[in-house]
Amino acid sequence: MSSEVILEAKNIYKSFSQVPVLQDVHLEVAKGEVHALMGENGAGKSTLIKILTGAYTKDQGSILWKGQEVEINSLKDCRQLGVSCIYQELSVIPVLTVAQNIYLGREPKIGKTGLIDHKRMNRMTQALIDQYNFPLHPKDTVGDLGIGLRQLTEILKGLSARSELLIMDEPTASLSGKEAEILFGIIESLKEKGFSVIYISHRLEEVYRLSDRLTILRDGKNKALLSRQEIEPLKMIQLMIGKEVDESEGSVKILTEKKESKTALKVEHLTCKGKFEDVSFTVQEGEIIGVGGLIGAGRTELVRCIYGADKYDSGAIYLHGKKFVPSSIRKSIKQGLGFVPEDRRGQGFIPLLSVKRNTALTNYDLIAKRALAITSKEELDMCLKAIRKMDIRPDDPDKPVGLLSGGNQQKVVLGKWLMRELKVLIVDEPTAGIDVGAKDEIYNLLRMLADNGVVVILVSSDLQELLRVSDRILVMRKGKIIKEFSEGTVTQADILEAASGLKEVRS
Amino acid sequence: MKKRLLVFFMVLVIGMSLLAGCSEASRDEGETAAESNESTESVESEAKDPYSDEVKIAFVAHDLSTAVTQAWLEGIRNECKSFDNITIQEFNGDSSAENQVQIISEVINQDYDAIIVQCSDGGALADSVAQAEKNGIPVITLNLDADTTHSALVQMADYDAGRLIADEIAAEIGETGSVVIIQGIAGVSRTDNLEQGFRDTIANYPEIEIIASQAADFEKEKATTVMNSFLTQFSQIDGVFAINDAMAEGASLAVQQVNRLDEMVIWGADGEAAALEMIEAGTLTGTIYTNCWDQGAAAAQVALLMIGSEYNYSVLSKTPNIILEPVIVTKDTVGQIDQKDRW
Amino acid sequence: MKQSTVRKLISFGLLMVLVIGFSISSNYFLSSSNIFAIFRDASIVGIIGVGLTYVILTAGIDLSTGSMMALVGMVMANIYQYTLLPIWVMLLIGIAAGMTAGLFNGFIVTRLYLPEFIATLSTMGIYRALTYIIAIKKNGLITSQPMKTAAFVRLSGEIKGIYYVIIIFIIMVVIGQAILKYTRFGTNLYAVGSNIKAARLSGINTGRTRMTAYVIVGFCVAVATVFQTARMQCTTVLLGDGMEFNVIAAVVVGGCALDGGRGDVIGTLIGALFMAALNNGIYKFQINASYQLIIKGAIIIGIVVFDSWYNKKMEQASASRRIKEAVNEQ
Amino acid sequence: MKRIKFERYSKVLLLLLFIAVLTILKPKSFPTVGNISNVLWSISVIGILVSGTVFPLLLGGIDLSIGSLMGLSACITVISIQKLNYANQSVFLGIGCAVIAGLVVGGFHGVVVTVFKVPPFLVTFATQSIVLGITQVLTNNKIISCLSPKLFTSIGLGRIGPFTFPIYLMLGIVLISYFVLNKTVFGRYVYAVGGNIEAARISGIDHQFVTVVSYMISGLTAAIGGVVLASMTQQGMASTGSGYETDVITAAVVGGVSLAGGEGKIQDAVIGAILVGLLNNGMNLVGVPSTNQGLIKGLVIIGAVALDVANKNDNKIRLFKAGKGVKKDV
Repeated sequence: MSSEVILEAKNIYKSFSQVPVLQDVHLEVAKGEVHALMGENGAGKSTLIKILTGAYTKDQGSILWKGQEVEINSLKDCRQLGVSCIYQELSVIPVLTVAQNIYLGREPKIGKTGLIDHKRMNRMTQALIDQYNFPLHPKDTVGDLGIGLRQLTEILKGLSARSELLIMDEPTASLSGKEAEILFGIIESLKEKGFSVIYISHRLEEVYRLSDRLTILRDGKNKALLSRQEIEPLKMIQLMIGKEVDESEGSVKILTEKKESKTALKVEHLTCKGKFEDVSFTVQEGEIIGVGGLIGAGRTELVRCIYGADKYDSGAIYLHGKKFVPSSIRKSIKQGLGFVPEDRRGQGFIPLLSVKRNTALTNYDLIAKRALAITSKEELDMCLKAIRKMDIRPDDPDKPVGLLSGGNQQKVVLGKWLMRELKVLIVDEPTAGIDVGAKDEIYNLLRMLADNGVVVILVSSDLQELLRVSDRILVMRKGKIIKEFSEGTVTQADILEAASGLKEVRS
Repeated sequence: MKKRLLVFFMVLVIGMSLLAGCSEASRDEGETAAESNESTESVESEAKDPYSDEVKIAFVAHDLSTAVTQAWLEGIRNECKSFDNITIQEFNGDSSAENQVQIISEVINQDYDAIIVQCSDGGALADSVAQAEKNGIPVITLNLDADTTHSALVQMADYDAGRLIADEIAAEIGETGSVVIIQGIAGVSRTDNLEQGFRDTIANYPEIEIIASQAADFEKEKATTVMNSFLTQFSQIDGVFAINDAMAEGASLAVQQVNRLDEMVIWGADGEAAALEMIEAGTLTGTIYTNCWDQGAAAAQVALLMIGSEYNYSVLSKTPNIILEPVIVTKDTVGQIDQKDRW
Repeated sequence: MKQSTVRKLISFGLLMVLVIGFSISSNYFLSSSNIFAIFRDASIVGIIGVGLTYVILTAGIDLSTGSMMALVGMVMANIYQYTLLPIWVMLLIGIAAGMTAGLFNGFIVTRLYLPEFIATLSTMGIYRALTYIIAIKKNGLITSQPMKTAAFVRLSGEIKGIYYVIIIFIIMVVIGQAILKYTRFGTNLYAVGSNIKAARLSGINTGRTRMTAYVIVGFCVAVATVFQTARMQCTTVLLGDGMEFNVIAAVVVGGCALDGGRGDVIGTLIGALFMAALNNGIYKFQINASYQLIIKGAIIIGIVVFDSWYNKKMEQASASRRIKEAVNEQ
Repeated sequence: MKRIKFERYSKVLLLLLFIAVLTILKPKSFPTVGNISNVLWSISVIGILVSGTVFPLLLGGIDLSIGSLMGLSACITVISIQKLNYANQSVFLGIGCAVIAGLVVGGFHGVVVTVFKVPPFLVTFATQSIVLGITQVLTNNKIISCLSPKLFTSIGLGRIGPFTFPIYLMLGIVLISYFVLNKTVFGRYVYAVGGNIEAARISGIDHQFVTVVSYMISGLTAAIGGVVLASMTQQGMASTGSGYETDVITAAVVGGVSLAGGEGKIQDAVIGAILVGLLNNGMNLVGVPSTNQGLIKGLVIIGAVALDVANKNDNKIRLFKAGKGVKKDV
């Protein structure tokens, strides 16, 4: 591996509203290496990337490109340098063909005329495709392709722009295994061709397989820089999690089988083709059950089906012994289910509406009405109650939720469920992108609910969170429950191993 | 890239201008297309017998939904209903000249035997009408003329009607005071003439002043709004002249709103049933009545005559003009108009 | 087969059904003269449609085309009336006027961030009013302005029954389609309409793209006006009244999606012909004019409903493909 | 925060400013009870309509069909009165039928929009001409004048105190609409669905039901407006109320209702209606010929909306990092 350094980020500092997210972070990528970037959610990975691609501006520090210092203030800048980023939310244009997407904005022309030379463009694309042997065809309309191929199109776009550094943020998150395989092959071939890749992923086995070096961030600080030889799964896990495997701070937990209280929720052979398969589990009253796994393991899909937001193909759900068919969300809510969605901004709340309106949204059946008119006092009281319970700041009931901080937005989303008699509360990544303070409050809240006999289903990619909050932990992988931790000692490492299928890699 | 586009367009433009002929064009009406049509040898249509052969007559209205056009249509139908060899087809111009142009070329295509048309715009339809005549289809215009010689124009009195109304109003308000006009859609020749006639005559009464005029597009509702604003603008209005009855009715409504009916006289024109009713009720002062059924019938008769005769418009030097006699209608005389003559 | 192609074939099929249906029921319909008449009627709407296609591709809309016609017409009329400039200069100025009007629309939409609908709704009123203001008046009364010079009127002429306007229409369709498929600008239109954020990420100047689209509409309207007025040998203040809706209808029937990114000029050509044939046929059938409105409306609803259904089907298809993949490997 | 405050009152300020200007310009004729009652009378119909059409607008939809729907209801009413030779009870029957018609058409819109996922613009755009056609067939294109019974004519012309009846009717309907939007669960749901349909769905709101009902409400008010208009003009014709849709939507948008949905207040919309009404009235008073009024009107609208947009923009961007809301170009 040549030692020529292509990109170097030195002493990067960044903080949002006095909350430091990056402190003195270093990143160094050599030519022709795949450099993995790891860390738990909120470790500052994506912030770092956003700085490298010019989406954010760094507070301090310097970025060196092939030795000389550069300022990256926009995507254009970073493209001109030869850095291209493959986004999680794809930035290809569905109605255009692969070729058109790749050469968008720099189409080859016929001689002096302004006319696009489609033949040549397709040929050039074909050449690229052959060069990196992607399973693409220049004339395909991107809209008809699966996510995987769309992503490849985007990668190809990056390559065609003579990028020397590709940044891939969780590229396999939404890929099927086959697609992922293809991607790995491609990354390896790129490596041989001397391209550098910054590879961000939770999936240990991928990192294990692909990366030459590995930078681990934790709480916005560099934790370690491992070379290929040093990359050793358990070590990685420990570094990421931060603690040696000791008894402290919920990096480890002794789960004890709850003494037989009655089963509240029972799920049998629930299947939704292509998303999850034959999922069965039971939860007891007052139990917090954690669902771990990597992104795309089918956790969100599962809970959405249980809540009734999506339809499942086969299987059955029993609520307190009675068969429960989540035919409509309204019905589920009546039955005492609550749901805090993963995509808070997109599905959690209505940005333009006030805290009051948002908290009341699901609860108008509880608010007394006088001749159809909502008694605004009760509505207000409900909101104030929520604000008190959740300690929402600022405590202004009329403030549009869109203007609150992430943490307080989530508090509003949660708060509305506290206003009613819950049997089951499903929370999906409840603390993603939320400051520590708010996290704790939310954890306590979940516990409090559980103590009042509510079943809490917690879907989370944050291992610490899982361990700390849940009484029992299910781990999903590729749409199946592959492990259940119900008693005895369990460490974050155990969960991560199970989730990432590390054992398979090892064996 | 934008520039290059512009180049494309310019090429196009040049292309068209070539078609147009880049020569300095003389603008005198001497060698204009419409007229040159006339001078060309026209197709001789071998005369049909309108009372036995299959005959199709097209009625192209400016806006089919007005009382007047409906009355005309009925008039035409009644005139022809005794002959079952004649079919009448109405077309709606939706108050747009373009539509009428399209319709007429359509009608020519289907070789109808005669066209009765109320031209939304004389200039706009000149060519179409000429084309029709050239193809041996006699064209009879109703009220709204076309700027080219054709078989006949059957119209209500316009200029003279304007004069009559002016004199009436002058008499009623004692030859002194202020008058407002509610206009129709600008650019419609007949109503323009009507207004012209009115203005010219009022000019003879130095004491009478036309203090304002606003367009209400022949619509009752609009007229109400316009009248409202007049009423608030001017403390003193003695006479209102609305170019058609619909607008007169609207104006009257507005005046009733503020109970100033006794202050002023309100005149319309056309004489549709509703207006006559209002005159009887005293909410409208007067109008010029023309029997639109007769007018329609007249048009139909001329059409049949032209179909039957072997000569055509090319022998005409100017369009023969059939003017229906205007009848002044006021509260006293309204009774004379028989119920069955009310359209 | 590509979705857009399928969609086009369908609208073309509808057109054929119409044609066959009418030609069976009316012996005039297939007469060459009538075919040309249909094309002629389609041309004006179609020429404007070419431009509007661009705007709708960017997920915009333009309601001001009708009034724009009147304005352009009246500008030319003034030149005709008060100057002795050669006709082709008059045409150029008319076209310039049209493009300026388009530019104004574009400005409001892309610089003042007004919603397209409301923006062009206001300019619709503005242009009409301007027309009245600059209209030529004889003793205070607006009159229609004849433009009878042979040089100008010749534009409404024909060679062997094929009117010039048809030829221009075809030329513009060809060029319009070429711009869509063979220029960067064309590609950008699709990009902007289909995913404006991605377009921006790819460094496309979305503002300028949308602006240009509006200018092109202006240009097309101007061209259409030239031929419309040449045919009528005059212009009126009411010119193009309600035209905007016919054009939108034609474009939509031609398969453009109002949410942008789908459709092209060929589709619009078909759409325009479809509408013209419909009118023409309805005249033949001597159906009461009122039913025309009903039929047209029904057809539009039918087509848009079909569109959304068809698109959903397409998405489901690709989704199920992915699911199969996923299932296979499990 | 200050901005938002200003936003809340900007409409009222604008209104006051307007009144001030007119009073200064026309101290004698403008600030008179007669004139005020005139202004209110002429805006009463728009007021009635906007208080219903605001529902689809808040959903991010639009309803272009209200104009022709007014025509339909007007004609239905007048016809049934005529059929039952002007008896009093016939009025109730007529209004009943009209209202039903309105609800049916509205319901149709709702269903097509929410079930088939068709852009509301197109659906209502199509039904606009369908309804117009039906009305023309119904009346076979005649104007049906209807000068009695008193019960009917007094709907539009009757006076209570200084003002005519429609004003009170308008106030009543506005109040009801205000009540529904701000006091009832349904109102809450409308805002929720308009603001973020997915979140609304997750919260167990039946967005399809909300949509359908909203469009029905819009149809309902259109029907009522039609009846009022019929009684004002003492006649029914197919073209009654044509073009009202633009006035109404304009009023709403000027009143700060966002076409993207989710925000806007009925009271502001009504203020918008009053602004438009005053604008017309003012131009008449100052003596701007009606043909030229479009210019000023258009410019004022553009100005008002542009200000509004600019005002909201920075909030908006904070609100939707997701990208919904005002299109912003680079």
